[in-house]
Amino acid sequence: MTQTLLSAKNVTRRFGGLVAIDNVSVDLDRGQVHAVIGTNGAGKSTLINVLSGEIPPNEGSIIMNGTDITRWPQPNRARAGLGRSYQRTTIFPTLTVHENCRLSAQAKHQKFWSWATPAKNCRISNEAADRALELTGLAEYADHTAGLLSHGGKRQLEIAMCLATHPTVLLLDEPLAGMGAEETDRMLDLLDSLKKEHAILLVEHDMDAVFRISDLITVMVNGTVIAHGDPEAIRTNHEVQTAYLGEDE
Amino acid sequence: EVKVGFMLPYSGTYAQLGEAIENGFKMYVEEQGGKLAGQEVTYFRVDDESNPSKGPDNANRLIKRDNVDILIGTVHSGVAMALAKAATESDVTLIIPNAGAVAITGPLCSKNVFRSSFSNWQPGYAMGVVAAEDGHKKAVTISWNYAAGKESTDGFKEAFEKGGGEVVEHLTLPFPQVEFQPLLTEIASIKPDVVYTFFAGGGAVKFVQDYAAAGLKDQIPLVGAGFLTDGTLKAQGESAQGLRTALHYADGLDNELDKKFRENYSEKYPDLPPDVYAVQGYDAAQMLAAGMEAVDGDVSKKDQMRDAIRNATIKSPRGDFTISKSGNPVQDFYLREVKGMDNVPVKIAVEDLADPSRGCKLM
Amino acid sequence: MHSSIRNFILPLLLFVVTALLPLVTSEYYTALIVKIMIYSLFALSLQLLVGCTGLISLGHAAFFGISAYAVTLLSPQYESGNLLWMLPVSIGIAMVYALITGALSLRTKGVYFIMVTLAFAQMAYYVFHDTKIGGGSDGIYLYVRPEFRIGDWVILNLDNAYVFYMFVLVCLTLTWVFLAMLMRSRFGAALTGILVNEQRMRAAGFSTFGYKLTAYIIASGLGGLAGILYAAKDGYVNPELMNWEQSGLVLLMVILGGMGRLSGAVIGTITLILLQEIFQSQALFGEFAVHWHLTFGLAIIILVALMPKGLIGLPEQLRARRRSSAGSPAAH
Amino acid sequence: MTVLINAQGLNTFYGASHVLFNVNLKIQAGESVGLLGRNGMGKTTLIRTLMGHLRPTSGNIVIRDKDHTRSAPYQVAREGVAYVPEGRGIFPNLNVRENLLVAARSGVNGRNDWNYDRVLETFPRLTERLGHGGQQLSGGEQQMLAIGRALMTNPDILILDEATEGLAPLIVAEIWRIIDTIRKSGVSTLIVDRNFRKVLANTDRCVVLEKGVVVEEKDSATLSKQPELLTRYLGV
Amino acid sequence: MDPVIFLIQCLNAVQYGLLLFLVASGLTLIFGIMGIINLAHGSFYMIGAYMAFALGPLVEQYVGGGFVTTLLACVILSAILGYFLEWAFYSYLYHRDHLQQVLMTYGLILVFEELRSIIIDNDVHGVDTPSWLSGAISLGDIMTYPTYRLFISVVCLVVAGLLYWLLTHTRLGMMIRAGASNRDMINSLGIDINRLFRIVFALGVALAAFAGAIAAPVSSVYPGMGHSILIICFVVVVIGGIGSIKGAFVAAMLIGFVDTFGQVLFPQAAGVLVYVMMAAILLFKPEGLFKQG
Ligand SMILES: Nc1ncnc2c1ncn2[C@@H]1O[C@H](COP(=O)(O)OP(=O)(O)OP(=O)(O)O)[C@@H](O)[C@H]1O
Ligand SMILES: Nc1ncnc2c1ncn2[C@@H]1O[C@H](COP(=O)(O)OP(=O)(O)OP(=O)(O)O)[C@@H](O)[C@H]1O
Ligand SMILES: [Mg+2]
Ligand SMILES: [Mg+2]
Repeated sequence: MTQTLLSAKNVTRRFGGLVAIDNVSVDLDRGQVHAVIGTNGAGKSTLINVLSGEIPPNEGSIIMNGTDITRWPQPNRARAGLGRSYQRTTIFPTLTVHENCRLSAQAKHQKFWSWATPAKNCRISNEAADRALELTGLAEYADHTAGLLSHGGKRQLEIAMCLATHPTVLLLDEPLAGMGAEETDRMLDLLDSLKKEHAILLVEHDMDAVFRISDLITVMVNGTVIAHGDPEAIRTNHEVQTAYLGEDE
Repeated sequence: EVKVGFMLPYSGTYAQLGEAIENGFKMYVEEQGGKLAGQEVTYFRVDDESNPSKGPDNANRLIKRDNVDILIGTVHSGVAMALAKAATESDVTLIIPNAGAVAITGPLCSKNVFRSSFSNWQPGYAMGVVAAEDGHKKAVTISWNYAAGKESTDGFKEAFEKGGGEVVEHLTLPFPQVEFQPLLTEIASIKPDVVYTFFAGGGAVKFVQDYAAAGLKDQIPLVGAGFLTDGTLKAQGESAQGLRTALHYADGLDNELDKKFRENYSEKYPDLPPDVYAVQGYDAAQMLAAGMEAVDGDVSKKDQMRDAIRNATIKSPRGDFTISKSGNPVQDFYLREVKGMDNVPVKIAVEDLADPSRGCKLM
Repeated sequence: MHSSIRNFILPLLLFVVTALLPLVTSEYYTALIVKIMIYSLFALSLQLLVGCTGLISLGHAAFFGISAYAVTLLSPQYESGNLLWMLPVSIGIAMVYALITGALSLRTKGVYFIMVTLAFAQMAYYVFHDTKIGGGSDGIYLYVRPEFRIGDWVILNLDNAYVFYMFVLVCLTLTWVFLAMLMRSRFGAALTGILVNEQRMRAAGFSTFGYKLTAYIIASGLGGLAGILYAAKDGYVNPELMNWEQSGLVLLMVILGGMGRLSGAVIGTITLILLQEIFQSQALFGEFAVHWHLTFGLAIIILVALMPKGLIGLPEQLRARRRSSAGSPAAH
Repeated sequence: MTVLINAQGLNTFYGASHVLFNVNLKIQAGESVGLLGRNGMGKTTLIRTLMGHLRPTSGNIVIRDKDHTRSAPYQVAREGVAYVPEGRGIFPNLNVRENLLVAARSGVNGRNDWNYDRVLETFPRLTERLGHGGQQLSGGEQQMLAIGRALMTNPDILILDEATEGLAPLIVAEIWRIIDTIRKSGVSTLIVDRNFRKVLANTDRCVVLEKGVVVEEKDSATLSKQPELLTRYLGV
Repeated sequence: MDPVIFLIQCLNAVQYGLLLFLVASGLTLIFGIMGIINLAHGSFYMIGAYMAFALGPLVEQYVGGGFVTTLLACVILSAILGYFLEWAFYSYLYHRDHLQQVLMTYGLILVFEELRSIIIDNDVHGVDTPSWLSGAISLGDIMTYPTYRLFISVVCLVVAGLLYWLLTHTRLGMMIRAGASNRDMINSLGIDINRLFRIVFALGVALAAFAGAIAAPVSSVYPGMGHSILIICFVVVVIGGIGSIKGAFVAAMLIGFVDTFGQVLFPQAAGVLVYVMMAAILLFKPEGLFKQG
């Protein structure tokens, strides 16, 4: 009884003459980690951008919980439960780590007419922020200025901010990049625990991690899907090996 | 002791004019031995930057901070508006040594405000009379799209059409743009008998040069309010030769007072020409003197002093003039022609020309 | 205890002292303080855009001027207009202009935004400069200061200098309090987020356009309020009030004071106006006062050179210098 | 063997926070050194200090017998030190071709092993994108470009800070192969990478940083046989 | 409009556009490419014009050269001035907020204007057209067109071409653009960015001054002349798309046409037309016509 939370149907996106994603369809189900892997420039980030509403697709449609959201602007999709992280760290560098998360969490409770109450007293947002920091292991850095974190720290914060909005669908663009071995482990455990309640799209180049955690894998090359299946099928797929994985070491 | 406050442009486009006005004023006072009606004169000065939005504050520097008795200012019409308002509110006597905004001695006139110069309407009207007399029938006027330009060309139009001509087109360009070429082309396509223009300073220099360079000068006579060729001849060079303009002053008037004035001024300020601005400053001092004489130097008798100024006849280098009820000079306007570095008088265009001061309740 | 002094007692004291100042200073300095307060209000409104939301506008004077003109044109010629309705209407006109131009200009970013706001302000400028609506380039008078009244009952007569002074002071204080609360609220937090990283805000679920437009309209309304006060102060309005140089001036005040903090706008305003005042003073500089642009310009250059974070950053800067004498990132 | 870089007793601060504590680092010509440590331990800080982007409060940096403690980055770079920064530092407003050409320079003793064509041969993917702006590249493409650009300066030592981040496995393998070739051609390398196994396999020697202190400095081969140390310092 | 007049107006438009481009080209370099918001650009234009006015007689007297020598002297002196200013003032601002530059350059405007008033004076001055260029070509039946204006146009085209080539086809151009987007990185590649920027800045100042000097015979020199040109230059750069020489060129031409025909066809709205056009363009192309990269 899987429940499809988000699906892309025959999505195409072009940049000028370049077809960044070509007729791609994916389904994200609750309880699954769906990994999208593929060569550099294959269009994985573009896919996430299209799903999250950052850029519109040229063709195809995007359905969330049965609603066609193709024309929705990004903020509306986010409020409907679509959370994303960026491949290139996108945080609020001048705010503290905690504020970064609180601000993200606040998106669900904007109430911008309530000008009398200070934002920092918003209990729900604070709790969401605390929890996100706890989960990503940043709790001890809560009061640090985000821009002064090390690269790895910023990458963790990137995920924490995504979690703070309580999304139901997570679109993670290379969440493990820049993280050390220990943090990687923690993150994988976290994804594992999140997947019961969420649908997760994972774009990642760390193959150990991908094979360890994902339930389904889609492989893209030059904008098109060349393979789709469970990890074992992908691992042994010859085409994938020559195009992406390289011969087993 | 009487405190005189100069609110004049000491920086920016009009700085030169501000300096000339102050020099003229001070020269008259010094000729009287540094005193007017027996009172020692002390000066305060504020740079108005020709910026109307700072006008009220600058005016208040003199009125409220320095507590001056008399205000002298200024060149820019918008700033003069602000100054007139502030002066009226505090009931300080103001003598405007240049700005020609018609409204100040028109609908906004006030018993404490005088002008030692002209209203924008006046030179335009005078020139219009001459242009019609010369038999021109079809005229084009051109100026910046601002109040002063409009007022001047309106004056021209009034007289010119009264004399049987017609102003077929009023061309404008946005202030302070100086790209005249398109409008010159437009003039060439209309082919009027005469072109009347109101420009001053840098704009005047460039317009006259461009007009000549476009080859129009020999085809269509260019006339204007006197500022077109006042203080700008050196920069305009050859291109201004022979231009005819109307103003209440000219170089080399047949008048003893003027000769003496020019001699003294050139001696005192060898770098600066004895121009109309210096005369206006000089006469502002004369107007003040006339008022103060009447009250024996007691400037607190404001009403008496002002009445005296209104009734005075000023013996000016430009020729004698009186002052209208609205506070504007009633004076002769000369037709001048540029010869060398001088605006030589040709004839009197209109004698004792008074601004109609429409809308002024004092009239 | 300590923070309550800082947050409550100190401002109150400041308010009281300022309120009492006209009793001891001369008429001129009272007028100067009024001018500073009006410009502070104006700068505060711009700070909301520039320092708090990251929207650098070079057309803010448009709203200042539009409201100033509105209140002047709405006033009957020879009697006192009633601010009770003129104030909201004049501010409203500026806000409507802000709604239209803001909705359009917010499509652009960065320098392009700067220039589009400039363009819209220049449009307003030329409308008043080149047409007869408001007396053209010469401007028009507001003959009688407006007042607040209900029926025949005059609540506040701004013609009284002290009443006017207090009215300006109260407007400034309320604006400050309003903006301070605004910036602490969720709305303000969202603006800060937009300032720092708009992309992320959208990804989190904030419709940033609406926020920016709201901020733009609020700022314009407050700028308009400053314009109304200005018109009431001098009784004279001129198109130059909405020229880009006026917009630039208030922007300079914000930058000089320091961006992002409300106090920055006020400190910047005070400094800039006082510097002008000092360098123009014949009493201090004698004949050289004529060349005050030179000294004023040099003073600005020196201030910028010495204070990377604006005037409000100064205490912090000094503390930092004392703490670590060396070991900062190499300045290349 | 000559010493290429010799840093002694480096202490570096960010404002008031002390990040590097008496760090010593010596790199010989042709030697390959790995820099290991968890997130936030100061690896990048050390590299930026060496490059001259940060100025140490004490200690000194000698490159090729010349003191470069107070040098600007371009002076360090001219000693044949090439740098691929964390986050890549692509010029967004230049296209791929320009990004490469702007860096082109011959090495310290006139070496010219790397040129435009060879870089493109190494990263064929870039060939397809020559006219595109740096901003429009995918993450991995940017990474290739950053490495290619560093090579265009014909360096004697290549500093790679997380150079394989965001690259597809095939490319990563390729990059390690290139690093290996570069290394074999006598160019020194200083490598920071999250894949410590690869670092250990591709370097002669490793330095482990913890909280800004050098806690271990060993032959890579030796270190890889001591999993307890790796667990302690890297948490694996 | 009759066709001859129409053609003459087109010529006017092109010529005005070219002159605008020349003045704006230095700004494109400093603002568009180096990313410095330099309000003092108008002052450099003014300085160039006044140099042409003040140096002309001196050059004639001591060096014996004519107009071209004067131009050369202006360019060299202003480049030195630019180099010095960058070192003394601007180099501190790169790692600061962009808006601080605005403040500093505003201070510089005031200083330059006042120095101009102290050193020269506040008068309006004309600068003579060199005799070998003082002829005119006749247009239509009563108009003529000064040769000197054509000369300016040719010079503008040459400068436009050179600048385009310099920025897009030379390594120096790449370095400048790269340095503007990431100073640290270009530094890490072994390029002395400080000196490079100093040179570029000097070049930008020299361009502005050159524009002022070459335009002086047609525009005359007067206080505040730099002021009025500044905003329109920013408009040119922004409409064209920041950092694009081609864009600046097209934008200058557009403004030339809009302004010329605006004055003739819609005189009442002439003042706002340029701004209306800018707003319209930016609303449809929020990054200008030819945004770089
Ligand atoms: N804004 C853009 N304009 C033009 N081309 C773009 C743009 N964004 C991406 N591209 C191109 O589209 C293709 C797909 O890019 P995308 O970022 O989706 O790749 P990716 O699969 O995420 O790669 P990587 O694993 O390297 O991050 C790339 O060739 C890229 O250069
Ligand atoms: N600009 C800065 N200002 C203040 N502190 C900083 C700054 N940059 C980094 N830090 C701090 O310095 C420490 C070392 O950071 P550094 O970037 O050198 O770590 P790293 O070892 O490279 O980590 P990573 O593997 O995550 O890249 C961290 O605690 C970080 O928070
Ligand atoms: Mg990607
Ligand atoms: Mg690092």
